[in-house]
Amino acid sequence: MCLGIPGKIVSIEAEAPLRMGRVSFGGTLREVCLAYVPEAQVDDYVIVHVGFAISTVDEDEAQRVFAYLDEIGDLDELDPDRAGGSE
Amino acid sequence: MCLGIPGKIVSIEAEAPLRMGRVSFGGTLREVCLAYVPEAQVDDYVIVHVGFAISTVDEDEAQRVFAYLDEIGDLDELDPDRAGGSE
Amino acid sequence: MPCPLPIKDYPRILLAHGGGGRLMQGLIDKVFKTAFEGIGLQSTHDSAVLDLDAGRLAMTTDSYVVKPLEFPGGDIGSLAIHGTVNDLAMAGARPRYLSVGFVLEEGLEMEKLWRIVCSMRDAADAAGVRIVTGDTKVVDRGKGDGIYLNTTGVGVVASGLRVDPSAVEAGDAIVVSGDVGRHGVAVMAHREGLAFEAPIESDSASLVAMVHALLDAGISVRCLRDLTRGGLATCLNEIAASAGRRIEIQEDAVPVDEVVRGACEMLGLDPLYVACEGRMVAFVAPEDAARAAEVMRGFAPGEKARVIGEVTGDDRALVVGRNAFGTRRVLDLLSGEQLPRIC
Amino acid sequence: MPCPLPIKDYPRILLAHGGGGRLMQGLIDKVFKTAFEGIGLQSTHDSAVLDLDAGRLAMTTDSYVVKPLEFPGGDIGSLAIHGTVNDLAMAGARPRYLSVGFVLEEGLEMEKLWRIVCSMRDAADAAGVRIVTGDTKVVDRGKGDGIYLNTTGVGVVASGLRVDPSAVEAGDAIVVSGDVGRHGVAVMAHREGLAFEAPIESDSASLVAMVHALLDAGISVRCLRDLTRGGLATCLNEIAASAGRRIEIQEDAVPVDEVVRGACEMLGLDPLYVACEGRMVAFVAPEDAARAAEVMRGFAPGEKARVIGEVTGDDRALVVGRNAFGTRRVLDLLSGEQLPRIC
Amino acid sequence: MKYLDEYRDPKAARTLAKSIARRVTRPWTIMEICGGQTHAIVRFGIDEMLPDEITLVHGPGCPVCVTPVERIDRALELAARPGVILCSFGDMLRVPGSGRDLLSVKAAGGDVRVVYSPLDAVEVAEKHPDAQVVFFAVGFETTAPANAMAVKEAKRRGLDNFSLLVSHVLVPPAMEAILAADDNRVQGFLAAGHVCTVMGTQAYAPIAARHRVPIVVTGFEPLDLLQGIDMCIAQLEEGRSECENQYVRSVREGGNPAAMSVIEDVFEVADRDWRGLGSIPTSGFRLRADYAAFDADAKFAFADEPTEESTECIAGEILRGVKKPRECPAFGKNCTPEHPLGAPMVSTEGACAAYYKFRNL
Amino acid sequence: MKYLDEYRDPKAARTLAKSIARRVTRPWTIMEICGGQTHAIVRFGIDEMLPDEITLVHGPGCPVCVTPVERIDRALELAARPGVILCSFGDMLRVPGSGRDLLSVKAAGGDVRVVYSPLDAVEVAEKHPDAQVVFFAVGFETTAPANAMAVKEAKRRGLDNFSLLVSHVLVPPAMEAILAADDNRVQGFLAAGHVCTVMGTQAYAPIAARHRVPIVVTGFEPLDLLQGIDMCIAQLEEGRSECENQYVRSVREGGNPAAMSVIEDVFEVADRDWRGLGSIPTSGFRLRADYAAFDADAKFAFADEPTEESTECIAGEILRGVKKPRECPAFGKNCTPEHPLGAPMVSTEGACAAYYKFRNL
Ligand code: SF4
Ligand code: SF4
Ligand SMILES: [Mg+2]
Ligand SMILES: [Mg+2]
Ligand SMILES: [Mg+2]
Ligand SMILES: [Mg+2]
Ligand SMILES: [Mg+2]
Ligand SMILES: [Mg+2]
Ligand SMILES: [Mg+2]
Ligand SMILES: [Mg+2]
Ligand SMILES: [Mg+2]
Ligand SMILES: [Mg+2]
Repeated sequence: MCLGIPGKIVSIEAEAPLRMGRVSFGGTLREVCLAYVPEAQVDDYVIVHVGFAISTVDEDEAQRVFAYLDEIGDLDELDPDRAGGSE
Repeated sequence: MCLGIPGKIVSIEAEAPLRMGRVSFGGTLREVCLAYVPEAQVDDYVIVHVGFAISTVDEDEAQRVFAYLDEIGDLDELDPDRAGGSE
Repeated sequence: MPCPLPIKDYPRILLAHGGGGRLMQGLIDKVFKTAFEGIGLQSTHDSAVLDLDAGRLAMTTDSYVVKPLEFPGGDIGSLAIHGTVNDLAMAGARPRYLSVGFVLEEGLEMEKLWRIVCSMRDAADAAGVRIVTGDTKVVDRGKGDGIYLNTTGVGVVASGLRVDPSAVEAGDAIVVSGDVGRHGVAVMAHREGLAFEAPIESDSASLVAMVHALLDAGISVRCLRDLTRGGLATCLNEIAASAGRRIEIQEDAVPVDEVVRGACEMLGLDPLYVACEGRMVAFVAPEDAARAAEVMRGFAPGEKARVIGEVTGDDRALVVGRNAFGTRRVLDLLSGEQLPRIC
Repeated sequence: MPCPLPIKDYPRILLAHGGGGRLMQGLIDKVFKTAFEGIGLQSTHDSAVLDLDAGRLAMTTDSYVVKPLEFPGGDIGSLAIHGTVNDLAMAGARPRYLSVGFVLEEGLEMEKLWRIVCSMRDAADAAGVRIVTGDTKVVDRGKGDGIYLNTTGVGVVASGLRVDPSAVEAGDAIVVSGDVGRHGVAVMAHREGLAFEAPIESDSASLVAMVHALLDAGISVRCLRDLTRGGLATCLNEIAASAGRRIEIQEDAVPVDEVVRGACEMLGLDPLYVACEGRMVAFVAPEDAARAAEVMRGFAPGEKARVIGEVTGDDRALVVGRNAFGTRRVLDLLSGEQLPRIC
Repeated sequence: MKYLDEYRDPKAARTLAKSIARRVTRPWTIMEICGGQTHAIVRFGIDEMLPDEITLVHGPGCPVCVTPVERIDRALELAARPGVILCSFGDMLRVPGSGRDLLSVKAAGGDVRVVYSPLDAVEVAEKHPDAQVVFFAVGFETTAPANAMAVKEAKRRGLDNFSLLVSHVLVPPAMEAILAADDNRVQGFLAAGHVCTVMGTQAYAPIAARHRVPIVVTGFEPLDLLQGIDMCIAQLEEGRSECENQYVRSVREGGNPAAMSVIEDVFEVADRDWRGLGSIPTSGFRLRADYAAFDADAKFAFADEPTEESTECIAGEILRGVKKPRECPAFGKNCTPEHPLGAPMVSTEGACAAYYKFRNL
Repeated sequence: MKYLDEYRDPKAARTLAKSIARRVTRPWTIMEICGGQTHAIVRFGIDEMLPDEITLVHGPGCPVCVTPVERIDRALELAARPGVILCSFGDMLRVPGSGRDLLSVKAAGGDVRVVYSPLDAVEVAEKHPDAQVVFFAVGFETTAPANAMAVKEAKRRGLDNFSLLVSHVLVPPAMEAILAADDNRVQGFLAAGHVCTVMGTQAYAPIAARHRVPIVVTGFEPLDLLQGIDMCIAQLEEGRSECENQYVRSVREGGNPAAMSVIEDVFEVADRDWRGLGSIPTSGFRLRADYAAFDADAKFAFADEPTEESTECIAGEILRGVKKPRECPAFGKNCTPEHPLGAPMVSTEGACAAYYKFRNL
């Protein structure tokens, strides 16, 4: 279920009665309902599912996987046995 | 105005509420309203205009032009001057 | 370049633009020919004859949009084969290869499609052509009418042979291969609002064998043309225009079936303008006229072949019908398709 | 003969029967090929190559039903020229002559028709082909979609040249001429219910000059195919099936424009299955791969040409995509057109 | 085909032509009223068989020609409306109103359907209960019984989505109008055989007497026309001005009583405009108040823009036989069958269209 | 594309795969809940990057797969009705009900339209006031805010011709059902990142604890999936069973409050049938009574013929990860993607469809 894709808000077209904006997906533009991301502003990235933004992408949290990778990078040095048994 | 063509009644399909029948025009068949020719029967010829029979062809009267032709045939013998001046 | 048709008159395509008459001629002449000037389409005849390094070929295309898809005496499949091999034959070519383009409407019954492709197969087989390439598109329901077909044909023209309106000469005799108007009446009988019954079959047929019999018999064939939209009168007008000659025919020499006549009288139509799909006219040297008709009568679609008229010395392009009363009328190009008259 | 498609499953034509996938393949194989067995249509490749007494010809046909009629980067007119000259070029032929069949919908704006035939003229001119014969039909309003076009093309094949899937050998390199999916996205942006904006132009283009540059450069070209419905993946599947070879491509080597990617991500589509109208793949001898890409890059529609894969020694017909992670997936034929996903 | 072929016999036609030639001693101008007669005259070249002394003038008896622009414009307006299906006889589709015709409206999306019979339009209404079906009820007396019956039938079937846009005209008042004009040149009439089949012949004797013109009720085949002309010339040469009946196989003196009673039930006489001739008092039919529910003019609101008609067109003079088409400055220039400016160029049997066709013969 | 490309980095992916390989000491079976995750796994070959010890099982999180035949049949019935426009997401069109699918109904004349968003269906309703527009509202928690807003928007616009055919299912009860089965083999879950974006993660900790399974809320890109698996394996190897969140850039613990409050306003929890899994208590949404006017089930009468489903199909066992597609006797014979017998062959990411595609690799 639930194809959700990050896109960048390029404009906010209406606040009321329904918050709507235009979102760019690598240049492809589509009208998207922004009612569920009241905090999102132009240039913010949102996750869009069936024409609705369901969240704003958190820029800091988006880096977390790379922090995790850095940790794992360290694991490269460790031997397989220890990797399995680390706690 | 008023394209009217003789056709032969091949069947009477309904008497009421509206008298309808099938008429053949040299083999081409069409439903025709017979309400205006209450006397017409199968095998009679009727004059049809926009899907309505407007008269039954009178077989005897249909020969009248040929009788007229016979008369005129006699005129053939007469000279042009007399033809113009006949009374 | 602005559109050369005065669009204030007809800013939109009318059905009449496809009716084989003046509006269609205007569309072809003013829009298509103007646009394609210099890159081709200078001939609007049955087939283009092409000079390749490799030899002389004839090429022709037609799309088929008949309704109903299956009708007494044929269907859109056999029609699409006959129409295109006939156009090749009209250039004196031996039809060799066909392409087929299907535009199918979503919702078409598969069984019907199957019957129709089988009918194409049989017709192609009988005409001795191979269907060498094809294409299929499907359009949304309501954006088509079951099946639209395009067949395009390629044939080989014997070297030295020239069968073309430009070969027509004063004195040439005109032979029609059979009775006219059957196809038009057979399909018109199914048109909504006209609903009548015509116990008659379409004339749809391949004329290939008959044409090559004429050529093989040594008949001096100047020009051939199959009768399609617009019927005999339209066809003669096109040739008169191309050849720059006045044509005269004896109207009561043109065979018309009784059922076709009946339908035409009823609707106020002129059978000389009603469509055929398996009839042609041959323009031949006057001394070959009787023999040409004789050869044609040896083939089923030519059974009723008759000499119907001749090309005159008058160079004002015009078609004139003489009747039994010794009077004449101009058989002009119509604006579009004939419409039933009340008057 | 009863209809060989199990009609209990699909008694009617679905849009998917025209979608370039399995259903369409089934229709062609089971209905058309079966019906036409013995009289032709044994090849479903871009063009049929014909042996005439007069020489070797290529012949191809396509009908065009694109919506909207005019789209960023082209229109149905230029598309119909490009599609058909490209199919000829894919057989190694020099396109020479085209036929055009118009099926016009009553109500079409004459001005639009004019723009489109002018666009055809320009495209034909640029591709060096002549439009030698044509046909016009008009269908009732609501029974068409503005314009349906058929173009059928004839070209000449140099003697001895064999450009065909059967010439494909293990080890052959596969070169794609540019980024994929532009045409599909450019027209999809106008589909009702999807309405999005894609600032991108269709890739519609003639590939004729590029193909002949490849041949003239002495590249050992085994097989060429333009990417149309079903995109790159479908095209490779067809060749894999015809050649009886497994094909492997490096997915991230296939150029895809950012806008196309964005539209595909949004709709859940795979760009490898999205339609192109001015892209091709060339199968060439491995030692010629880099040079082939180099030659292509000299032409506008080949600017982004890249080697994307190779033919394997495995004779199980299959297309496999390798990705940057070193893993593989099967790039199978789809059932019909891709539909937007929610999942 | 019986009752057609025998009336097309060439030998008999030549005999009749010879009779006419022998009778005639000086120039006569005869008008055939009916467009159907005109059609047959053109198709069979009847005029070519006549001596030079006789001039045939094509009369106003063609509904395609005489339906006024205002009626056409209303038909166009209705046809263009969403939810309306306009049914019509085929030959009305090419008739221009103010600037366009039904074919163009159809191409632009209007639902326009050709029917053979008004009853077919009733069927359309029954099949499309959600649409308003309007039948464009043009015609002369001959068509009135059919159109009247369509209304009665719609009523019987309880259809509330069927109506007529009526444009019905009558022959005798038009003849009176032609004869009353100062510049009239018509000296004898071939009256319309099918009109008389319906209405009988009684209306014509008073006209013949009052205006001292022979009137011969005539059929539509070559022998009918030639005999009718022969009878008319005989009267002219003999100084008679009677109403005679050539078309005896179809026309009875009292007409068709069943048809007349249905007309009487549904229609009433009204003033009407004629294209090219202008308004003529009591020259047409309208629906009676009882049938107002089936009257498109009452049922729909119309914008009724001012009508646009060519100022160049001299159709009135053409239709009355006063001028020939070649005398019109627009003939063959601005005005052709593809783009007619006026009534006589519209229908294939219109006087201008016929001349246009023959211009090169 | 930002936030996509960086999560598809091959070098980073290999690092994560190496980490997984180093952690793993024995066989583990992990189910990814979401069809979107399955799609990414198949597209990027994630499973090929994993050590043999790890078996990924494709879960039931695909609305295309689990919408019951009875719901499809109602959609088919509505779509076939004159006057009804059925709007749907594209991937529902190929899903067979009892014998046919929406594509076939469309071919037979039904008005079926693909929309990208439920709001597009509201637009269709506004444009076609004479038609009844039904939106086939399938989906999991992620789609519920969109479908709920469509109803509210239709109400705001005063549209009385718009309704939803609701087939909404919920993830946590399905996980419970899978874990409760005697033959369960699933030892860890990748929970559906977008479901949790809407609903938050609180529902999962109790499940993890009660059934002693690690649950990692995971995104949809290769790095997301590999990190999610790595986190899951870490828990398994370490004997932990917690709910962790990998997809932190989108998922907040409390979910999306604005979305949840609109869901709460429009929908209420109800029992639901799942294709292949049968009835699961409190596993879905239905419209609240306040919105009955927008509920197609209440608005229309249905014939509800008995549903027809293959008896050969072992979809239940496949969807729970108990059996492999090759163990199904119909696989690749009666059952292919062109003619699917059961849910897992329907969607491209269905387990059987994925196996079918890869059968020759
Ligand atoms: S030629 Fe045209 S403009 Fe002149 S009178 Fe005739 S219809 Fe009118
Ligand atoms: S292969 Fe088909 S029948 Fe078997 S379990 Fe999968 S979907 Fe069901
Ligand atoms: Mg021809
Ligand atoms: Mg042709
Ligand atoms: Mg032809
Ligand atoms: Mg093709
Ligand atoms: Mg191709
Ligand atoms: Mg092709
Ligand atoms: Mg092509
Ligand atoms: Mg043609
Ligand atoms: Mg009359
Ligand atoms: Mg999800």
